[in-house]
Amino acid sequence: MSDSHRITLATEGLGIRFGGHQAVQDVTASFRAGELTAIVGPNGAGKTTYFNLISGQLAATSGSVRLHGQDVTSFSAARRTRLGIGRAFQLTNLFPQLSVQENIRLAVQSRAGVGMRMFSVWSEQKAVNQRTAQILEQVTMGPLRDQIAATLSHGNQRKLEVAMLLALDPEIFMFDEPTAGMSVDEVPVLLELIHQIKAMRDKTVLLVEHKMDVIGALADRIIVLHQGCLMADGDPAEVMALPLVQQAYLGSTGVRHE
Amino acid sequence: APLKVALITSKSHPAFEAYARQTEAGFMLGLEYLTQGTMTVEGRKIVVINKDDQGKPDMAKALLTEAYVDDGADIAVGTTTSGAALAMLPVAAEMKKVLVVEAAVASDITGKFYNRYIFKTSRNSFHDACAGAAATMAPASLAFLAQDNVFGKDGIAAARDCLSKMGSKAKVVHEEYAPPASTDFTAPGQRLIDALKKAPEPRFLVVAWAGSSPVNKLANLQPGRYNITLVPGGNLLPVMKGWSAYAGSEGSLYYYYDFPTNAMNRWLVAEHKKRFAGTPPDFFVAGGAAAASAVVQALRATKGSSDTEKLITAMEGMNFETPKGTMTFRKEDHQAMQPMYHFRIKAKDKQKNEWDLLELVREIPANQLPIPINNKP
Amino acid sequence: MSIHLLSNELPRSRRLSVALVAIVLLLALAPFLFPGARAINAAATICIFVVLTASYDLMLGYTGIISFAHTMFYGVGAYGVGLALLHRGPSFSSVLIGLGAAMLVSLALALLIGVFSLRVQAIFYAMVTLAIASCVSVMTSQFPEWTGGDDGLTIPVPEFLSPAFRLLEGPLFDKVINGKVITYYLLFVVALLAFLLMLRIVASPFGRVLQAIRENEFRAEAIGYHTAAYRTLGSVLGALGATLAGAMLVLWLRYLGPDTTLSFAIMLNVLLITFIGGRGTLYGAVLGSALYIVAQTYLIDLMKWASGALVQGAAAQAGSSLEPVLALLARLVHADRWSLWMGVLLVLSVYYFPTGIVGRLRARRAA
Amino acid sequence: MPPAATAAEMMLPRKRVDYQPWYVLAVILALTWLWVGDSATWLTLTVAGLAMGMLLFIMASGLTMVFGLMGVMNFGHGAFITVGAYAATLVLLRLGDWLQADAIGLNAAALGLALLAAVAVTAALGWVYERLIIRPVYGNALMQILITFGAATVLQELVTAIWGAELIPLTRPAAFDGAWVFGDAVIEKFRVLCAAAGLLVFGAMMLILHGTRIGLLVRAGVANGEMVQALGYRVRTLFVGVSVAGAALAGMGGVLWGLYRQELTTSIGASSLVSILIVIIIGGMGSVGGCFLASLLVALASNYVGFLAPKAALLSEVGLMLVVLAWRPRGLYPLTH
Amino acid sequence: MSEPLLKLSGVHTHIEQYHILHGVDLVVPRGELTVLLGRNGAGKSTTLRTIMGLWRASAGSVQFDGRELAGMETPDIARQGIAYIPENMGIFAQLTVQEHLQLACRSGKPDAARLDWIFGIFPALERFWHQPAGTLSGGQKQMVAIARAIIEPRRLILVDEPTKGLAPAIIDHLAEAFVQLKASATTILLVEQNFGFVARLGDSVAVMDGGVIVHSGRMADLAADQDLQTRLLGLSLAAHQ
Ligand SMILES: Nc1ncnc2c1ncn2[C@@H]1O[C@H](COP(=O)(O)OP(=O)(O)OP(=O)(O)O)[C@@H](O)[C@H]1O
Ligand SMILES: Nc1ncnc2c1ncn2[C@@H]1O[C@H](COP(=O)(O)OP(=O)(O)OP(=O)(O)O)[C@@H](O)[C@H]1O
Ligand SMILES: [Mg+2]
Ligand SMILES: [Mg+2]
Repeated sequence: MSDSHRITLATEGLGIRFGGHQAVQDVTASFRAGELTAIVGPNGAGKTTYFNLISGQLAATSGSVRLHGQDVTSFSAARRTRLGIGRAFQLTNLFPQLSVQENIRLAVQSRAGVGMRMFSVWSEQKAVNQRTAQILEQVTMGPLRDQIAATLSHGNQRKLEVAMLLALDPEIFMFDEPTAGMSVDEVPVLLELIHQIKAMRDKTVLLVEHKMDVIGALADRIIVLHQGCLMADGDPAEVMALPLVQQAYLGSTGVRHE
Repeated sequence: APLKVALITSKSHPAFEAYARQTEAGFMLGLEYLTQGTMTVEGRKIVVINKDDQGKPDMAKALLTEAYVDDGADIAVGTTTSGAALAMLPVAAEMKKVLVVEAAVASDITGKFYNRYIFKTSRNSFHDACAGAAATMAPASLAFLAQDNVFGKDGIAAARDCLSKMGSKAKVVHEEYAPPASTDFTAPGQRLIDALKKAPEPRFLVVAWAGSSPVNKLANLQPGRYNITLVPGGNLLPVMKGWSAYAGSEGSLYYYYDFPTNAMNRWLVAEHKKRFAGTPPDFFVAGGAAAASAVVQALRATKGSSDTEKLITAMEGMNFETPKGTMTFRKEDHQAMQPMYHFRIKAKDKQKNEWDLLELVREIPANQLPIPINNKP
Repeated sequence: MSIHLLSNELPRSRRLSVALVAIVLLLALAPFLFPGARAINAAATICIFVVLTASYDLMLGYTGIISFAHTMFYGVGAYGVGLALLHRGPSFSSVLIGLGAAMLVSLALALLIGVFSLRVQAIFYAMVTLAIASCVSVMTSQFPEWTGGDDGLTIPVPEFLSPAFRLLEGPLFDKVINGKVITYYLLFVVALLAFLLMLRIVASPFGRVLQAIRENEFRAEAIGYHTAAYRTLGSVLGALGATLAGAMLVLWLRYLGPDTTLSFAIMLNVLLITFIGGRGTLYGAVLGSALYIVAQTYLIDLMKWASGALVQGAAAQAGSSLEPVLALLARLVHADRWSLWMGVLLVLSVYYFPTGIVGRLRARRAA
Repeated sequence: MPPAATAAEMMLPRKRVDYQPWYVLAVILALTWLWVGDSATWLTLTVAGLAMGMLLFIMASGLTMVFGLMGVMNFGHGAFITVGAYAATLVLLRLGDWLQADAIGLNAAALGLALLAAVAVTAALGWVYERLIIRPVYGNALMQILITFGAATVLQELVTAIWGAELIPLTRPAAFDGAWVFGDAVIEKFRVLCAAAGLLVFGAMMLILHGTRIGLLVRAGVANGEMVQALGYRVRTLFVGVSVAGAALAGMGGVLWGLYRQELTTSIGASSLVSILIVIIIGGMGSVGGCFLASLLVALASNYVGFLAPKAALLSEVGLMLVVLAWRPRGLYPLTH
Repeated sequence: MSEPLLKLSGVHTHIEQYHILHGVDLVVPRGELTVLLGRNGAGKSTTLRTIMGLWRASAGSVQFDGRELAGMETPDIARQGIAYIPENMGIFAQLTVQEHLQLACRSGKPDAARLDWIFGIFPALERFWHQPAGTLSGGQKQMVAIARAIIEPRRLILVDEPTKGLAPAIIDHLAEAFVQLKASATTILLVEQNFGFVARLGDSVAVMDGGVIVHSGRMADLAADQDLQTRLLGLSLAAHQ
């Protein structure tokens, strides 16, 4: 399908500098619909920062971000989200005193573009409520619906984080270590969700992960970041076999954690 | 039936609590003296209803309404702050009841916002201004320091007015206005000194400041090195206590317990000392007593009737006895005409006790003070 | 219930509903139930404060904006309507024109502060608003020709609303229906409508976004809400509410001055009421205002009585060791010390009503 | 290509100290000197302003420290100032003879005792205050505003109930009253005393906050109190200590402020609160160094503006604040990142 | 076998009105690495927090080397020689890496040799020595949290999911570090989701579910028993993917 090979998102020479530290440097890469790209690299390589630059939480000091060819580098985070760049955060970042359901509904409502409605009543937004219920079902959080987000266990907070990304129904999905802290029995649920997203074929997925098994199960392509620079980009098996990757990232002993 | 008098003061206003207490004490003492302790006039018992407006105009207005309507007060007296007093004026007119304004100074009360139900025992800003002028008739260079607000500006305008009306030979060389909340007077002081030191002698720096006095702050700038004399306005006793360093400076003021020699004042001073740990009565105690006297005298004149029209008729032009001597409600604007005092600060070694602070230069009689009538449009 | 048609933000507690209905009924019948100037004045003040504090709650409770400039907008409303009445003459068209102009000024000011607030954050914002508000209040006293300065101005109102006006020849249920009563009902209806409108707003999707911003502004931005716009809009709504309250005040008080509108003490009261009532609930504004104003109006009587009793007690105990204790107590509960007890009340309410009265009532239900 | 591995191992440099705001102060001094024209006048204004700044600093330092270390905005700070000043009257009104004696030793002793009394009373108050007022509201800005306003009211009212509402005149120690005259310039003795005290307080605070672990610990405690406890430190005790120190500084400021004003009213603290708030905002809330510089700037600005353009003096503080915030939106030396 | 270093018996914990732990019995043998496993929400973190005194046990006892910890204040518990790495890392955002370690050293300055050892495990810490920890990457923050616990010798370390967010190479270093710590007579109680990581490392193991311990035994036994793993942890899917 031609549609599934269309370039949706691209970064050109993207970089950011914090004082004396170049956290991301000159990263040029493009991402296609229907493709899942895993981004790997040692801690502090700049993966999360790269995400922040794409989704607009940080302003680039060089280079540009393009969405469907349109330069969005100067757009606010909110505007980029509305254009279809959605992300989940590495460190959990929720509305702590609102319930699980409210957290999700806020995302759904944003997607539906009804946020500025002042004189209608939220509970009468049928479509929003239905979609919220659907998401709760998808991430198997139905029973936790009314729990206050701050009192969820760590793993469940991670799940809620992902649920909010799903609720945004973006065109570009960016996951930042979604499985960190998730128990082994929960991981398959998440993998299944990501598979479903891929199966839609018109979504572009970016995934930061350190777990090789997760990457192995999902990635169509791997990008390696190292000290802010793009070090390798290509087929998973080939990239993981590169000696530099082996040494700098996986450790001298190679793949250890199946 | 008893005669109900509502006494409204700003007792829980953070800055005016002390003033308000003085008014209340003076009012009660005044009644006591005038009724020989019976609290009865022309057979009518006087009941005082105290109210605290916190210095807030809306409260003052509500309390006055409440006093007339709910409490059935026949006459009301008050209040401490000018803003609150001004807000009360229309209520008296609406309710057709007499309001004796005491403590508030604003001249607009008997001026722009006058109505026929208002009588004012407290001085207005022209009293201060004209008394000041009366104390400086000789050729001199004057510079004023006042607060940068309506009160300050009106005060200085009034002072200029009085100086020219009374034919003083003194010349105003500078007016300085500083923020009302100022605590550091280096900058305005320096400007005043710069302006005065070039002017012909004698040179006077007149402080027309309400509330906490900047006199000490100005003195620290040593105006004496340019032969500049500080002219402090009158102030509360505790404040003037700190002024012994400027012995010999002269100024004018509204009331000082040791100046008037009438019987009522003698009684007031003695009684106040007895009841308040040896302290003599201050400014607003005298004011409170004067207001009490206005009420009692009016009632005597109407033979105990509290009918508003009768009261007004009786009070217009009425003379009444106060700690400052006899005051008269001027017919035209109901302002109480009263004397003021020209004083000199006593040297420390001449003071007989801790409250012996001033000596009298002269009493300025009411008829020498050309207080303008401003209530005609 | 008809309230459901207006809003979905229901009281969600039986006790709360009962309290609300009671307050509304009492307010609706106040002129007939409670004779006397003090009671009707308290009732009118409650109506005004409901609008003032509910609009503040929109900002503080829902959006999480701590502002000290709310009374500035209150002042704008009061001065707008007051000056229009004074200069154009006491007619209803003056009221409307004044209110309209005041709304525009408030809008501009709120937008200006909003733009500035993009650069400063949270507690800084609070401090900046504090400074700006104190600036405005200083400026008011600097231009007495226009504003009446510190002493303020007495404002004429349309004849229909003035105390001398009589609607009916005779009294109705023992009550003379004069302009004062008419004004009261005008305030009551305006307060009711404004409150229902605000309920509607907080229950809308927009209201939910405000809550999200309060919880986590960063995340709200990340899920696609342009938070600066929402915050600004939230504070504009709050400002307009305060402006309306200011207009109501002037009609009731017929007096205009910085002390009654711009003073920091009023700002503190607003903060206090919002908090005591229960922030982020809107209903808290009603409960808080009613309770606070009634307390403020009658606390002093209570204290007068208590201190009188203590003074007598002390006299009775003269000579005993109890006397100085009673005397000190009498001094502490003396009516002049009423703000001491307001302060104590404030501290205690933080302890025992951290979620406000509404929070308390609702929690009872949950437990 | 990845950079060489050795580069990765290189330690990133420490952040450099930022002197810009101090340069601004220098520029202001130079410009006003030119503008005022007369050197003696300029000197009078400048010395008075600097000294007033130090006094302001003593009053504000406790507040900014408590905010910086504990994240608590204490609107009761003004009441501490009042309490300190009134506590000092216990000594000052009794030792009138010592104050007026022509012996600097006695003068200083009376002043020292007054300061001691004030510091003792306010420190004790700070201790109680932390337990009763601040402890329930750590980390909750809104509750802090409310409860500390409530506490401030209560304290001020209690002072009124105990000492009465009447103004109390204060006499300065004879040796520190009056002024020195140098040519046409006047330098008030009491201000020099305040300046010395201010410098001393500033030095001591910097030493303790930057030379010991205390500052670090308390800041860590605000960020995550549980974690600091899990490291084995008693966060509560630390916070109590900071609160006590903050209150004691206010008490000391209160005594000096009262003596500067030469009179006391119960609103003496509350009425200086807005200036204090402005100072700590300009300084960057929580920064002691910033507070010091801001105090100097505010006091100098008030003097210069009052002299050069008195009409604008009303707004000099707020104006300065807005200008600084336009330049640095979080104050001169923002604490957080 | 010698007396265990840490022994929980019948520990119940309530958080506000919620009953979270329903009688936890857990034994942590001296000098060993004990692994605590369980699904999300099982109560693992709550158990660690209860030991640290960050939640109060409403019933039961926590014996540390013969001393009762339940009821003690957190700082006193820490002073027994217990270090804690919370699952949210507990970073002080404004403090630099150096300041974090300085604070963690209750005895004063960090020991140079020990510091070198830590830099060996987490090289990034040296590079970002003067950087405020709030600006570090997720994995780097985790490193700071771990370093803070091991900067001084302790008797017991409570670790909540340390590998979360760490790159594979660093996890290797960390495993090595745990081995070395054990060798220096440090006892470790480790909560983990990464079964691959702990399978090799753990000596004994306990599994939690619904606020109680549902299994305890030797790690080697569990690692060898696929069925048991599936039953207790639902591991099968992940393991065979
Ligand atoms: N605001 C900031 N100021 C200074 N340095 C920063 C800032 N944000 C990130 N950095 C630095 O940029 C580098 C990259 O951080 P980033 O969070 O992108 O790493 P990462 O690849 O996501 O690592 P991890 O796998 O540990 O999450 C880190 O060294 C970090 O210290
Ligand atoms: N503050 C709280 N208030 C109410 N319930 C809480 C609170 N903290 C945790 N819980 C509940 O306690 C239970 C146990 O939580 P805990 O964090 O101990 O789980 P966990 O085993 O560590 O899970 P994870 O692997 O996800 O970290 C969860 O159901 C959680 O929702
Ligand atoms: Mg990351
Ligand atoms: Mg956990």
